[in-house]
Amino acid sequence: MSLPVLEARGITKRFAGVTALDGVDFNARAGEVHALMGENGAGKSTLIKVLTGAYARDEGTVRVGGEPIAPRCTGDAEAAGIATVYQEVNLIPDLSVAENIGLGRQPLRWGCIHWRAVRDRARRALARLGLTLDVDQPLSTCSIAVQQLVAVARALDVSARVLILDEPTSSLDEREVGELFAVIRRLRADGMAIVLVTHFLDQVYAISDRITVLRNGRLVGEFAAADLPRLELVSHMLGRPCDELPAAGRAAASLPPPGAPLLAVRDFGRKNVLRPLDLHVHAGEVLGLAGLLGSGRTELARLLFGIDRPDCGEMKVAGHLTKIRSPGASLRLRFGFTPEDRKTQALLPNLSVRENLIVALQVRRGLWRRVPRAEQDQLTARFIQALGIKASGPEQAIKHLSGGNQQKVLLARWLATEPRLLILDEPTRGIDVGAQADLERLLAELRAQGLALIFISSEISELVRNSQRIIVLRDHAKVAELAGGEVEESTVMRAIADEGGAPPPHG
Amino acid sequence: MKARLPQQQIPVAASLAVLLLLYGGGCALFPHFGSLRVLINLFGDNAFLGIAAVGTTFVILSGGIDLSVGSVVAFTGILVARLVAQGVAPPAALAIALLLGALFGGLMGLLIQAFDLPPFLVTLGGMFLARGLGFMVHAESIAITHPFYDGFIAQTLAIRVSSRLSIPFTAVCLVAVVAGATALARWTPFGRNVYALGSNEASARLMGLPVARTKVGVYALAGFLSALGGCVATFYMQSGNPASFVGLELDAIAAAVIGGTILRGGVGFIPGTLVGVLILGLIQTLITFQGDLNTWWTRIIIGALLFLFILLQEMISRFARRS
Amino acid sequence: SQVGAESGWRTANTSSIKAEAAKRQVTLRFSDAQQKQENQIKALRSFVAQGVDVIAFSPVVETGWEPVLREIKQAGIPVVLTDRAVAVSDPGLFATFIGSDFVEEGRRAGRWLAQKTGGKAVIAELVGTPGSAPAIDRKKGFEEILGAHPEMKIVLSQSGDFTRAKGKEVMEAFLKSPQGRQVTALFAHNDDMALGAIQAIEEAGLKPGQDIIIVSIDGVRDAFVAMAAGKLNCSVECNPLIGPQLFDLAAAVAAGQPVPHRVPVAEGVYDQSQAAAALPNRQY
Amino acid sequence: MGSWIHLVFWLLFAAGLWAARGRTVFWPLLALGLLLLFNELFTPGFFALEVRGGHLYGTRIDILNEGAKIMLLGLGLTLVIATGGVDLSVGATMAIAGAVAAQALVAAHLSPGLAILAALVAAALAGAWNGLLVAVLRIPPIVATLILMVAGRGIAQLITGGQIITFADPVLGYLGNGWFLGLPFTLTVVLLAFGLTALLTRRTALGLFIEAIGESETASRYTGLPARTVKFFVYVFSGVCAGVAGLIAAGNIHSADANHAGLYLELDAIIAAVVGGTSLAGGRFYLAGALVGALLMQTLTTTLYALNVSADVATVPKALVILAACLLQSPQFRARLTRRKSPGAA
Ligand SMILES: Nc1ncnc2c1ncn2[C@@H]1O[C@H](COP(=O)(O)OP(=O)(O)OP(=O)(O)O)[C@@H](O)[C@H]1O
Ligand SMILES: Nc1ncnc2c1ncn2[C@@H]1O[C@H](COP(=O)(O)OP(=O)(O)OP(=O)(O)O)[C@@H](O)[C@H]1O
Ligand SMILES: [Mg+2]
Ligand SMILES: [Mg+2]
Repeated sequence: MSLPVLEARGITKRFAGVTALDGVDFNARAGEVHALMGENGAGKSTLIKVLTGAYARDEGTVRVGGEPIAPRCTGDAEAAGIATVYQEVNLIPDLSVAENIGLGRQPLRWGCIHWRAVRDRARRALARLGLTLDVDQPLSTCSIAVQQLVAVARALDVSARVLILDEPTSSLDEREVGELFAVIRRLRADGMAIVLVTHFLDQVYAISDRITVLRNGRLVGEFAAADLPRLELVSHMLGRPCDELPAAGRAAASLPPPGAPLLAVRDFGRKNVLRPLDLHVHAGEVLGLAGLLGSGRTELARLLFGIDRPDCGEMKVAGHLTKIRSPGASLRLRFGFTPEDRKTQALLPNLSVRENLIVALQVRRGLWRRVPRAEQDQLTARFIQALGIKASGPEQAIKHLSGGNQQKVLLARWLATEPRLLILDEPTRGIDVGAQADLERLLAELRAQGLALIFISSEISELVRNSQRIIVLRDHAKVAELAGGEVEESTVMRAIADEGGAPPPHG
Repeated sequence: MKARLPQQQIPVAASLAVLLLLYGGGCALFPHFGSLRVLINLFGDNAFLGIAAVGTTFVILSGGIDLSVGSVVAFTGILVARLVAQGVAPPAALAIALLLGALFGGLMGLLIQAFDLPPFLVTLGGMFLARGLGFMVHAESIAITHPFYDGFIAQTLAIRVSSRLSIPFTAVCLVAVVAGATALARWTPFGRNVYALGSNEASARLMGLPVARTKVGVYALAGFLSALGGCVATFYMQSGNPASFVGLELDAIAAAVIGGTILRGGVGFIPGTLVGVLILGLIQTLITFQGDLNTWWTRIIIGALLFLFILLQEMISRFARRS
Repeated sequence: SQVGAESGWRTANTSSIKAEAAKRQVTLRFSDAQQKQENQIKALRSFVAQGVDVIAFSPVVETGWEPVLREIKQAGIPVVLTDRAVAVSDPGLFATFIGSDFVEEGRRAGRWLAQKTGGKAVIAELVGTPGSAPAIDRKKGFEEILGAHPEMKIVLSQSGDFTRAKGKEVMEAFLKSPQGRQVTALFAHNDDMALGAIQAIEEAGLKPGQDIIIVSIDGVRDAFVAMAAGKLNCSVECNPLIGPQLFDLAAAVAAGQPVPHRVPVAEGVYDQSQAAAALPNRQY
Repeated sequence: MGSWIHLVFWLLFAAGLWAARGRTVFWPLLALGLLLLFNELFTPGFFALEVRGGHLYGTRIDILNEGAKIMLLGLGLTLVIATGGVDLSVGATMAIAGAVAAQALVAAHLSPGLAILAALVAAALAGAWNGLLVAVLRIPPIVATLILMVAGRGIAQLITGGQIITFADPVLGYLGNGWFLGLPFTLTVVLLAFGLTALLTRRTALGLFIEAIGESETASRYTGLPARTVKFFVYVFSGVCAGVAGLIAAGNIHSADANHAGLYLELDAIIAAVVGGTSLAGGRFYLAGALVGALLMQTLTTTLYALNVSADVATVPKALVILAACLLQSPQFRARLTRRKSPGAA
C-alpha cells in the first residue's frame, strides 16, 4: 500500500450548535480513487472544506506529502497541490466559460492577460472531458450540468497531487459520467490521488479503490472497495442493517387511471425554446421526462409552470381550458415545481428551515391569511420527521444545511401545499441513498393519493423505476412517448440516441 | 476569434445610442450646440466626475459601493490648495493628495474586509470623515495661484485647436484614465478578480482567488481615483473648497449604472461609465442651452430626462435581446 | 447664472431679474446652478459657446473662477458679478460687481445690537451654511463690532444652515445648555433661522424679543410680520431687487461705456418701530 | 429630583437592554446607551428634565421629538431595504407633502383634515411612482429613486413657487409641535406607525414575503410569490411614511420650506435602518432596530449642538459613531475583542 499523499488526523469542526466533524481521520493515496460516503449531512462537504482551507478547522492536523499544512484559504491548498470541485457549482456566473477555467492563473504576456492562451487552455481542458462549447459564452447561459463539468475542467487544469470531487456527477447524464470517469482513471494511472463524493452506489463501485464512511460527523471506517459489499456499505452509512435499496417497485406496471387527464397541453411551445408538443398527465400518474443535457426538459417544465410563457398551444386543466400566466397562477391551480438549480432559484438562504418550508403554502393562502405560527411549527416538525431532514432545529438558516437536506426542505415546501400536480426537476440531485429510497417511496405514496407528477431526471434507471409513461426530448422537441411495456431502460436509451428514426410521437 | 459577451454589452450599446440620439437632438434644436467647443466642454467640464465615476465603477463591479467620492474630491482640493498656499511645490502636493486618497480608500476597504462590514455604512462614514477633515484643513475656500497651475497646466498641457479654443488638460486626463482603467479591468488578473468578487464572493473565495487583497485594492483604487478627480478639479477651478462637490457620489453611481454597470456587481464595462458621464453632462448642457428654466423646472427636467434615458436604454436593451 | 433657489430671498432676486429682462425685451439665458460651483462653471462655459453679449452671475463661492473668467475674457465677453464678489488675481477679469456687502451687513447688525443693549449682551449666534460667503462675511462683520464692545460676547455659535427647521432645532439645544440659560441676545445670519429660533424660544416659555433680543439679516416679509408682532427686534435689509440696476449696468458694459467697478445696492436697517409701516410694501 | 429621574431612566434602559439580549436590536441599543452615557458624563445640562407648561421639557425630549422624522422614514426604508432596494427620494417626498399641505391650507383654504389627506395622497403617489419604476419597469432602485430625489424637490418648489409658505393652522401645528400625555405628540405618531407596521408585517404574511424577496427574488417568483406587487406596495408605504414625516416637519415650524425640508434626511434614515440590523442586501428586517438607529443618529446630532461642536467638523464625530456602531454589530470584531480580553480565561 502506498503512503498517503494527503493525511488528515483527528479533524474536528464545530459550527454554532453543531459538531459537523468529530475527530475524523482521512487518507488519500497516490494512484487510488477514494470514495467518501455518508448520508446527507454526514459531514463530507465539511471535511473537504476543512482540507482545502475553506473552513478553519478547530482541531486536527493535515499533511500533504508528509508536510503539515494549515491552509487559510483555498488558494493555499491549491498551492500545496490540492485541486477541488466543491458541491454546488462554485464558479462565477457572469464571466465566460474560458475565464472561469482560467481565473486566478491566467497566462500573462507583457504583463497583460493573454486571452487567446486562456481560451485555448480552456478548450483543451474541456476537450479532456469530451466537451466542446463556445468558451466565450457567459457561464450563466450554460445548463447546470455543463457548469458542473466546467468546474471539473477547472480543477483538472491545475497540476495537482490530490483531486477532490464533491458530487461532481449529480446532474450529469450517463455519457458524461462515462467521460469523467475515463479521465479519472487516466489521472489515477498517472499517480494522482483522487477523492470522490457521490451518492450513486453504482458509480462508487465502478471506480473507487477505497471507501471511507462518515456518519453524523464521525468516522465509521475505511474499507477497501472490493471487500465491502454494497449492503454493508449502506448499513454503515445508515447506522442500521437495511434491506436492499432502493425498493424497486416497478411503477410502470400499474395502469394509468381512466378519465380526463389532470393536465393536458396541445401544440404547446415557444419559439427558439421548445418545439410545439402534446403532453398529458393524469392524477395518480408519474410522467417521466427523459433526454440528454440541454434537450429542453427544464424549458418544458418552466413553460408548464408559467415561469416562461408559451407562445402557442392550449392548456387544459381537469378538462377546463386554462391559461397559466405566472407561477402564482399555477400555485392557485395547486401545481408545484422544484427547479433544478436550487441555489439560485429556490433557496431563501438566510431564512430558516421553517420559513423556507411554509412559504409556498403561505403564498397560496394569500397575504392576509397568515399561516398561524402553531401550524407552521407543526408542519415543519412533521416534514422534518417524515423526510428525515437533518437540521439543528426548525429555526436554523437553510444555508447551513447540507445540500441534500436543503433539497428535502424544498420538496417539503411543495408538499405542504397539498398539490395536485408536482413538477420535479432533478429532485434526487445530491440526495443520499436512504433519502432517495424514502423519496421514491414518497412519490409512490403521493401517486397513490392521486397526485400527478412530472418527473425529470438524468438517471434513466430512476426514471424507469418511477414513471408510468416517459416522454423523450431531444433538441428541444418531443421525439418519443413510451408507455406500459416500453418503459424500459434500453428503449429509453434508444429513443434518446436514435437519429431521426424515432417513432412518431403519439399523444 | 474575438472576445464577445454580447448579452452583457447591450446596455452599454443602448446607452451609447441614446447619447448620440440626444446629441443629435440638441444640435437640431439649438444653434451652436453642434460646435466643437460644446463637445470639448463636455469632456473638460465633466472630467473630475468621470474620473471619480471610474473608481466608483470598480467598486460597484466588486459588489460594493463607495459613497465617500464627493467628500474625498473636496478634501483633495482643499488639501492641495492649502499645501500650495504654504509653499509646497504643486507636483508634490498632488502626489501627497493622491497617496492620501489611496490610503483613505484602502483603510475603508480594510474595515469592510476584515470585519465584514456593510460597504454602504463604512463609506458613508468615510464620506462624513473626509468632509470634516476637509474643513479641518481649511474652513474656507482657497485660491491656487502658482505658475505651475496658471502656466504649465492651463497653457502648456492644453492642446490648442485654434487661437480661441483649446482642449483642456482635464479632458486629456479623463480620456487617459478611462483608457487605463479599461485595460486594468480587461487585461489584468486584478481586474478579473474584481469581476469575480462582485459576481459571487463565496465562489471567488472557494476558487482560491485573493478576495481580501482584491477587496482592499478596489477601495484603495477608488480612493486614488477620487483623489485624482480632486486634483483634476483643482486644475479646473484653480482653487479648493471644503464645502464643494456634495452629492457627487450619486452622480458617479448614476453614471456607472446608466453606463451598464449592474449594481449588484460582476457585470459592467468601464467605457460605459464614460458614456454615462457624458449623458449626465449632456442633460445639463441641454438645460443651459434651453436657458429659461428656474430652479424647480431645472430639477424636474433633469429628473424627467434621466427617466427618459433609462427608459430608452431599457427599451433598446430589451429589443436587442429579443432579436 | 443664478446660484439656486435656496431661499425666498433668492427667488425674489431671480424674479426681479427675469421681470426686468422681459420689460426691456432682452433675451435672457437663465441658468440655475443648484448651489453647485461646478454647475455654474459649466453654465458659464456654455454661455461662451452660445456666444452671448454679456454674462452676469452670482458666484456660489468666492474662489475658483480664475480659469473660466480668463476663458470668457479670451472670448471677449464682459462679465457682471451680482450679489457676491469673487477673489481673482486680476480685477480686470470682470467688468463690475453689483450687490450687497455681507461684511457691512454683519457690522450693521452688530452696531444695532450694541446700541440696543448698551454694549452688554450674552449672545448666541446662528451661523449660515458652513463655508458659504454670507455666513463667513456676516460673522466677520459682526465680530468686528464686538471687538469694540468687550462686554458683548458670543457664548454659543452653531450652524442653522440658513433654514427655519435647523434654526429651531439648534436653538432648542442652545436653550438647554448651561450657557444657553444666560443668553440675552441672538444674532441669526438670516431671517429664516431667526423665525425658527423664535418658535423654539416660545416653546421654552420665554418671550422672544423681550427675554432675548433678536437681530437677523435679509428683511424678508415674514420677518416684518414677526417684528410687527414684537417677536423679532431688528432685521438688516439685504435687497434682492437688483434687476433694474443690473440691466442698466449690463447695457452700459455691452456698449463699452465705463462703469464703476463696485456698485452698491440701496439697503436699510429695520426695527420694530418701522416694521408695521413697511410691511405692506415688502415684495419678498 | 434630578437624580431619581436619572436612576429610573437608566434602570429602564438597562431593563430594555436585558430584554433585547441575544437579539439583533441589542447592539444598536448598546451603542445608544454608550452615547447617552457619554452625554451623562460630559455634556452639561443634557440630562436635565423638568416639567414646563404642563409637559416634560429637556434635551431627551427634544431628541424624541426631532428624531421622529428619521424614525418614520426609517420604518419605511427598512421595508424597502429588506426587499433589496433603497429609496433615496424620501427627503424630497417630505418636501412635497409639506408643500401640498401648506398650499392646501393657504392657497386653497381647505380644512386641515383635507390638507393632511391631500399631502398623504401626494406622498403615496410619489411612492407609487418609485414603485412603478422599480417593480414594473425594473429600473435599479438607486437610480429609480434618484430621479424623484432630484425632481421631487423641484415639484415641491413648483407647488410653493419657491417661497416658504407660512401657515398658522393649529391642527398641523399640533402634529409637529403638540403635546400628548406630557410627551411630544410626534412620539405618539411614531409609536402608532411602528405598531401598525409591525402588525402589518408580522400579523400578515407581508413580512415573510418581503424577506423572501430580499433573499432571492428569483426564488420568490418561482414560488408564486407576487414579488412585483409587494415591491410596489413597499415603495408606496415608504412614500406615505415620508409624507407623515413631511407633515411633522412642516407642522414643527408652521411653514413649508420646499428647498430644505428633509434635505439629506434620507441618508440619516438609511443609516438608522442599517445600524438597526437590516442588511442593504435585503432579507431580514428589524423595525425596532430602525427606531433605535434613528434615535442614535438624532442623539448624536443633538449632542454635537449641545457640545457646541462647530458644524464644519461635526461630520467627523458622526463618522466615528457610525463606524463604531457598525463595528459593534460585526461578529468578527466582537470575536476579536473578546479574544484579546480573555486569552487567559480560554
Ligand atoms: N456553515 C455552517 N454553519 C452551520 N452548520 C453547518 C455549516 N455547514 C455545514 N453545517 C452542518 O454540518 C453538517 C454537515 O454538513 P455537510 O455539508 O458536510 O454534509 P454532507 O455530508 O456534505 O451532506 P450532503 O450529502 O447533503 O452534501 C450538517 O448538519 C450541516 O447542517
Ligand atoms: N432559467 C434559465 N434561464 C436561461 N436559460 C436557461 C434557464 N434554464 C435553462 N436554460 C438553458 O436552456 C438550455 C436547455 O437546457 P435545459 O435545462 O432545458 O435542458 P434539460 O433537458 O433540462 O437538461 P439539463 O437540465 O439536464 O441540463 C440550457 O442551455 C440552459 O442553460
Ligand atoms: Mg455535501
Ligand atoms: Mg434541466
